Amino acid sequence: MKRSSVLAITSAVLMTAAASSAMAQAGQEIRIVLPEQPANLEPCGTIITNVGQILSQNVVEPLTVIDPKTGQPQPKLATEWTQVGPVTWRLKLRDGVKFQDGSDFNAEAVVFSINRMLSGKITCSNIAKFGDAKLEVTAVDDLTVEIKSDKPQPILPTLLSVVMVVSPKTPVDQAVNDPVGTGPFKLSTFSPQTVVLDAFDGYWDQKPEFTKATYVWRPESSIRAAMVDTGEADLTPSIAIQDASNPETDFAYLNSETTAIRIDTAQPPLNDLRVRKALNLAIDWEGLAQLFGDDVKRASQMVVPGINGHDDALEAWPYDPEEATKLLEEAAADGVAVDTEIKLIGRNGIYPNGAEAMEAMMTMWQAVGLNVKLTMLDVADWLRYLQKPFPEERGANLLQMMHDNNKGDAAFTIPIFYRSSGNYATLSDPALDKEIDAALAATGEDRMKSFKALFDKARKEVVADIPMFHMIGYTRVGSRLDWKPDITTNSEIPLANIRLKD
Amino acid sequence: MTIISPNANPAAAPGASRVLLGYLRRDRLALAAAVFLALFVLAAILGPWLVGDAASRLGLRQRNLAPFSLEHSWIYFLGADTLGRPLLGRLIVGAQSTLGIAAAAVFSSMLIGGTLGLIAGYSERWHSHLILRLADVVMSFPSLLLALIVLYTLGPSITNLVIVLAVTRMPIYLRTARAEVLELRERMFVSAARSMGAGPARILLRHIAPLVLPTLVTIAAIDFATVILSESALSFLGLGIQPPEFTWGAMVANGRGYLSTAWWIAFWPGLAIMLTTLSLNILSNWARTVADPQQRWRLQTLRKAAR
Amino acid sequence: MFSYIGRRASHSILSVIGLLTLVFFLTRLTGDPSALYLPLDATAEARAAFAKLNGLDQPIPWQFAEYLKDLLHLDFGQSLRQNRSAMEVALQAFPETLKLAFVAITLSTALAILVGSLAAARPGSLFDRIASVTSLAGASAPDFWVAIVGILVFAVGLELLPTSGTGTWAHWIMPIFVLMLRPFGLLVQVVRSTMLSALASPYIKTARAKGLRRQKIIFGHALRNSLLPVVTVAGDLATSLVNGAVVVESIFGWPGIGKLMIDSIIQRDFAVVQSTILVTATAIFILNIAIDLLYAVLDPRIRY
Amino acid sequence: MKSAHDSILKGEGPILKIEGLTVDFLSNDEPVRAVDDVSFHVNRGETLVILGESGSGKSVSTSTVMDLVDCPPGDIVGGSCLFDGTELSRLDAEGRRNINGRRIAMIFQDPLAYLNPVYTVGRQIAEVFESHDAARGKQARANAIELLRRVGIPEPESRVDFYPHQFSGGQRQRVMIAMAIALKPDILIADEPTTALDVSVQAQILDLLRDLQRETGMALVMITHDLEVAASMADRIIVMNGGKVVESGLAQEVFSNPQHPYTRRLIGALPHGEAAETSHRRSTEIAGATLLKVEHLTKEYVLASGAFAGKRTFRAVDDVSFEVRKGETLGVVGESGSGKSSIARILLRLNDPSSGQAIYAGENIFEMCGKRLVAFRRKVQMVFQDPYGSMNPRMNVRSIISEPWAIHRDLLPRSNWKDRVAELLDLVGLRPEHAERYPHQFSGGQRQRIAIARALASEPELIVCDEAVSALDVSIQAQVIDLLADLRTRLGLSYIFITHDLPIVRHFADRILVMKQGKIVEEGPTSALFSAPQHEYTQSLLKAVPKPKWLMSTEAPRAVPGAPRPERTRNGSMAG
Repeated sequence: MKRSSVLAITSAVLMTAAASSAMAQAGQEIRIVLPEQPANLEPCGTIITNVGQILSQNVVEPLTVIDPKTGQPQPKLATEWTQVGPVTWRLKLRDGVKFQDGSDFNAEAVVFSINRMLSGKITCSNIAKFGDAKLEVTAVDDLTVEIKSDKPQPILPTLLSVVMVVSPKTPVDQAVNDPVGTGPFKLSTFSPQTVVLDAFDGYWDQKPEFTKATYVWRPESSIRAAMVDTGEADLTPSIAIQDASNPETDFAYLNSETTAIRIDTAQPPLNDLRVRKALNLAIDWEGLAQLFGDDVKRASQMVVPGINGHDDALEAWPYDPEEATKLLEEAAADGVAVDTEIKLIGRNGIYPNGAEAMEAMMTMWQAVGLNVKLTMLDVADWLRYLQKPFPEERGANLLQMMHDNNKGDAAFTIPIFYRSSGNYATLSDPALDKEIDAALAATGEDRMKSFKALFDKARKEVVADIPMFHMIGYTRVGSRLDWKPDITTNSEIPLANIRLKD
Repeated sequence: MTIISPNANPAAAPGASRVLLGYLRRDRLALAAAVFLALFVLAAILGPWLVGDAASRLGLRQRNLAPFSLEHSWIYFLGADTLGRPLLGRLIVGAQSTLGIAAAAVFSSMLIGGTLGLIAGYSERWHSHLILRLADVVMSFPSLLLALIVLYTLGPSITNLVIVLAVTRMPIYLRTARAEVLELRERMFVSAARSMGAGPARILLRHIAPLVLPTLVTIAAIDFATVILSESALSFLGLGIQPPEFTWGAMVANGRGYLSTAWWIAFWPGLAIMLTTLSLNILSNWARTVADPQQRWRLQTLRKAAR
Repeated sequence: MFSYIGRRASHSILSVIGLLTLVFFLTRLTGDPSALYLPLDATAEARAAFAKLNGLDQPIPWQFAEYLKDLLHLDFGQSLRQNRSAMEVALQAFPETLKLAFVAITLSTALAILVGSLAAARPGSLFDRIASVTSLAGASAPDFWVAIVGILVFAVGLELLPTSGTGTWAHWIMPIFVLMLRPFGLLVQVVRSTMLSALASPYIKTARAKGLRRQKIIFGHALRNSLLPVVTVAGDLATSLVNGAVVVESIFGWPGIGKLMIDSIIQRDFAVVQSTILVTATAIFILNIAIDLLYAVLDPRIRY
Repeated sequence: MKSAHDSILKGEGPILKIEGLTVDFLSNDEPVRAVDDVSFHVNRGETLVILGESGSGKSVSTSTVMDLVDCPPGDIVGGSCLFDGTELSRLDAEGRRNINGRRIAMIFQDPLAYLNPVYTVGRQIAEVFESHDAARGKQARANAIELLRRVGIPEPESRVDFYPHQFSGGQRQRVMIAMAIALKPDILIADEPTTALDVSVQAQILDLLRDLQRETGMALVMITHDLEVAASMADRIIVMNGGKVVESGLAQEVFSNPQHPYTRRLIGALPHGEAAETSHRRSTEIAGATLLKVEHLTKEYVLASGAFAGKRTFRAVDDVSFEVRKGETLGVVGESGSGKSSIARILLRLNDPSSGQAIYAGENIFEMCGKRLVAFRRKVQMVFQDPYGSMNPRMNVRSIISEPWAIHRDLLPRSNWKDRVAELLDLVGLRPEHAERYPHQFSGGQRQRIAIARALASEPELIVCDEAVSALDVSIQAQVIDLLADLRTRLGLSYIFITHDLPIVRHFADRILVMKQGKIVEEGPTSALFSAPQHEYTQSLLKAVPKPKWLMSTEAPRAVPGAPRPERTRNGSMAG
């Protein structure tokens, strides 16, 4: 115990020394300030924002990357892919790639990486994207891999964007904090203050302009913004809207997140369609949008534009308090207990101004005569309401939620929310289930049309939720950098894409 | 050096409150503090009646309205918050929950801690050791963890927040009360009562507790300030009071993100907290002077004899 | 004296064991960590696997027995979040907090003694009033508010100091300042009032009758006797700082144990919560014993 | 004595001359006049005693001389203090400093409080040299050791590094004296220097002061309330009452022929010596039935037990046996630490004995519990030394007196309480309207009356008085003792009267036990014990009572300076 504390002190001293010497050679160094400390640097957790923003495409690289504009997978470590059977995909791998520890990148390494994710011996967040799929990976030759699954995986190349390839020397049964990948940077230090990445000389692609990247973290948005202002940092991926005050440095980007309120359709009076409609109509959407900035998009469905299945033509609910009152009166006349207390369950820190939005919405619903009471919960507490099995005796409730579908396909949205088996679904409609199953099995144009029809139905006939906005993120980028955020910024900040202004 | 001539009849005490008022007038700072506190307490009592529901009325189109403009009604004089609600109104309504929570927390921790301290100080049996160990445990138990546990298991509510704050402050009263009892129980009048046959309950309640109380009340005054501050720190960490309930501390915590763009949102509640705690501290200083026979003259008129 | 330390230490060990037990069971009431460690769309099997992997599928008393067994081997468990030994995580963060707390308490005590005794030397003077009110005002503001305003003014506005972080001496100024506010304010009051009563005590009359110089009376005799209550209060304040200056650490990005604790609590990283509490509680108990021993140094009448 | 007369004869002016000194203490109310137009003077080498009871202004007037009165709240209304030709009130701070400690020194009543607890005595003595630039460092320390030797501290080389609490009460006063005489001042002001001390220690300190005065030729201003001390020290005396000087003159004249009624009352209150034998305060008849029988009472305290210290025990009460008969006053006499108060506390079951038994009404007190103990406590009451301390300051007189009835519910129905309180107040010489007031509003004597009323409330058979009058002024002592004697006669009470004060016990007790170090060394009827003390210790106690100065021959054998009789030393571990 004693020795490790000595070690800790020594390392802390060394760290400070490192930090101050780093200050001296700015120019080739980029400093990024994140909102949160990455808890660990396990490559299998890159879908966690603060891990992905450091590791993804910098230290470790995936097999494919998603084009932020089209949502389509693009080559990275896999150069091409073909579906060779109903449940089999074959990948060609990039040649001449080396890991930072000197090992060769080859089919074996890919097999190793995927098996490591699947092993269950480490906590792997990324694998969750595959759902309950069973995969079998085999090396065909040195640069070819075949992936077999138990059922058809039409969007496997998209999914491969979360498969981070790690050196075969990585422990199989232990999550790591010293990842070794093929990216342009290798991990130098990881301390409670900073993560430092150094350029990897043996990188296969074009070398980035920076030789060193330092990541620090501050929870307060205003301080992150200030740090970029004062030149202590070059970039911060996310600041609050009120801090995005300088058009020169602050950029907005649609961040693939859609905010909504889920209506518990199983609980009276929310099982009445008129009440659910009234809930949607009672909100002053334009006023509420003030909280999230001018650039937010009013949402009519749970996926952002550009996702396969998004219906551009679908109109969002308008603000019509008279209509809402009328609907409620009708319902009341039919004996619906519209004055039942409805719990509005919010989550602390779910998104910027989330609590304010809940307060505002509560007030608006109260204004049309609904008895809504807000409760703000801690994440773990809130999760009990989000996921099945829901708590007994939960009563009529509305749940604040945020959905992030950055996988390009509505299949990652519709079944969870609207199929009776869906993890978040409060609905139980066998007819709707059938429609959903049909849509999921479809491909191409058919698939898109079916998804659109489903979103249409969800918005107009089912009304199981109150879609709010497609959210906007704000980044502050130091004036010496030439870089713009995009829809992937929430999950990765590839340093290779950042250029210095001259 | 008080002079009581042996045969003089004891003087009748003049009205105690009048004397205190006189002492207060002599210390202008304490007087100002008392006036401030009285105002805040008044606001807490009359607030809801005065402001009505204006404090929660949305004004999404006048978000972050700047202060000192008279275009809107008086209630917007100090500006509006992130949802366009009038800050002045919210300050007034927030006074009730802020002061109420602090008062309830301080009172219950004083009651519980004081009682346990009395027992731990008077008895030397196993339970007094248990109480002391308990105090140790509570003292080193992180208040944040307690807050989270209570928040999770009992749900967010004002009562539960009061529980958290009361439990964390309790050891101070316990230790003080115990220390006082250890001293008081050796005093002659306790021996006298025991020799007359008084039981432990009577001695504790009738003889010791009334003498411990003033010390505890003095601590409570300072602690009141501490509790308001810890409550706001809990809000800062997201473990404090949850919307739609609010206190000054929560207002500061919510407005902190706007300090560079709309300073007034966090400034006014911060100022209210500061004035309250400052006033309490000044008043408790004053009370200490009043209670100390060696210092009390500083607050007296010191009328000189005619020469 | 050794028997006193021994007795105190055994009490402390009892308290630490009680504390750990309490923490163990109470934290388990705050929900299932798997909900936080796996993505929202993770499958039920994945959750079960996670629970099994981390031993969370066992009944809680069983988990506690396991924990105690491991404790005997000085194994404090593995951090769920950080892929490391929980005790290593706690011990890495603790010195950072200790540094801050030490500097803040030492500085504020020293300053408070100076300001407080000068104020007590001339009670009611202008200096006394200004010193009392400003020190109290500093102690009366919410610390996070002062911290953020400080950053906006000194780092962003005047560009005199870095906003946050660690490294150069300049990085210390604001965190220390914010941390000092409350201890300083309270200690000035304590010093002032104990000095006032010390100055009214009989031995000061003796010193005056001996014809000592005024400075000698104030700083030599009165102050020396006022130190005991000051040490008591300073010790209490140090205790609260050792427990983590959460707000300051979190705003200034200081990787201390307070921030670690709140993060671990919110993330339900139970092993780390237990280890940080073990570390801070031990430190607090050691601190308390040290303060008791300091009493004996300061006051020859106290012997254990 | 000779030198005093010499200086007067030589016609030198007085070294200190106080003229028309008037001091007020200010508060919210009318200013309280502590010293009212006081004039006196002190000649070189003489001893002036200022005699007065508490509140007479005797200390304030000398504190004013030393500039120790804080203004405010003090207010020097007028008067002059002329020291060796210098008007003290006109001096600046540095000028004052040059006089305090160097030319006028002062010692106080309670040396434990007046010595700084956190510094060694050596340091505190050396400080005097250093702050007056008389010596520093090693030299100052050597001087301190020399002074300690002079005032009779054994082993001064090692004890110079002791802290005040490690000395006994008498030694602490010696240390104070050492500090005061360090720079050979012209005047030493001694403010009640022996009041808290045992009578034998008091004699030693007084001897030391006299010796030092002879050696250095300094003037001594001694403030006391104790007539015997005053008589044994004074060349001249002034008597103060209510802030005024009521009488002054040569000591012998004032004592033998007091002019002012106050002085007369003071001197006549409790006559000393043989006159006490004719006191009407002893009981006239003793019924003879044994009320309480104490057998082999022993109380041990464990002093230290640690890993290294081993167990050491201290016997506070050592195999004590005695009995108290109905209607009798049993005096228990002893110096501090003799175990007399321990006996009181044990008999009242406030502490438990180590062994022995006490039979009260056929039952062993120490085996009583529950109801029986409560019943016993009703029958035996205690009156404490400090009446103020023995009453809850938050309770008014009525609740204080009626507390026994609140405890023993069957004693008196609540409806009768008010009347009974009035009766009891009347019985002890207070007025019924006093019932609504609080203890702090009464004088010391009045408080002791309240305490007695409270003791009477439960209709006891035996009252244990633990130094019940020791803290009171002499005139009040007489009143309280008269009251106790009267009550005994009227109510048939018995008393155990514990005191260190021989003259008082001689007035009041029928039988006396003399205690020393926990043991009874002598026991007998009062007259016999005083006229023919058997035990050596009793004899020394009686001898230690100060004799008037004018009755002492200057050639009388004295203790050799520097080698006083050894005192009991309270070592640190015991005190702490």
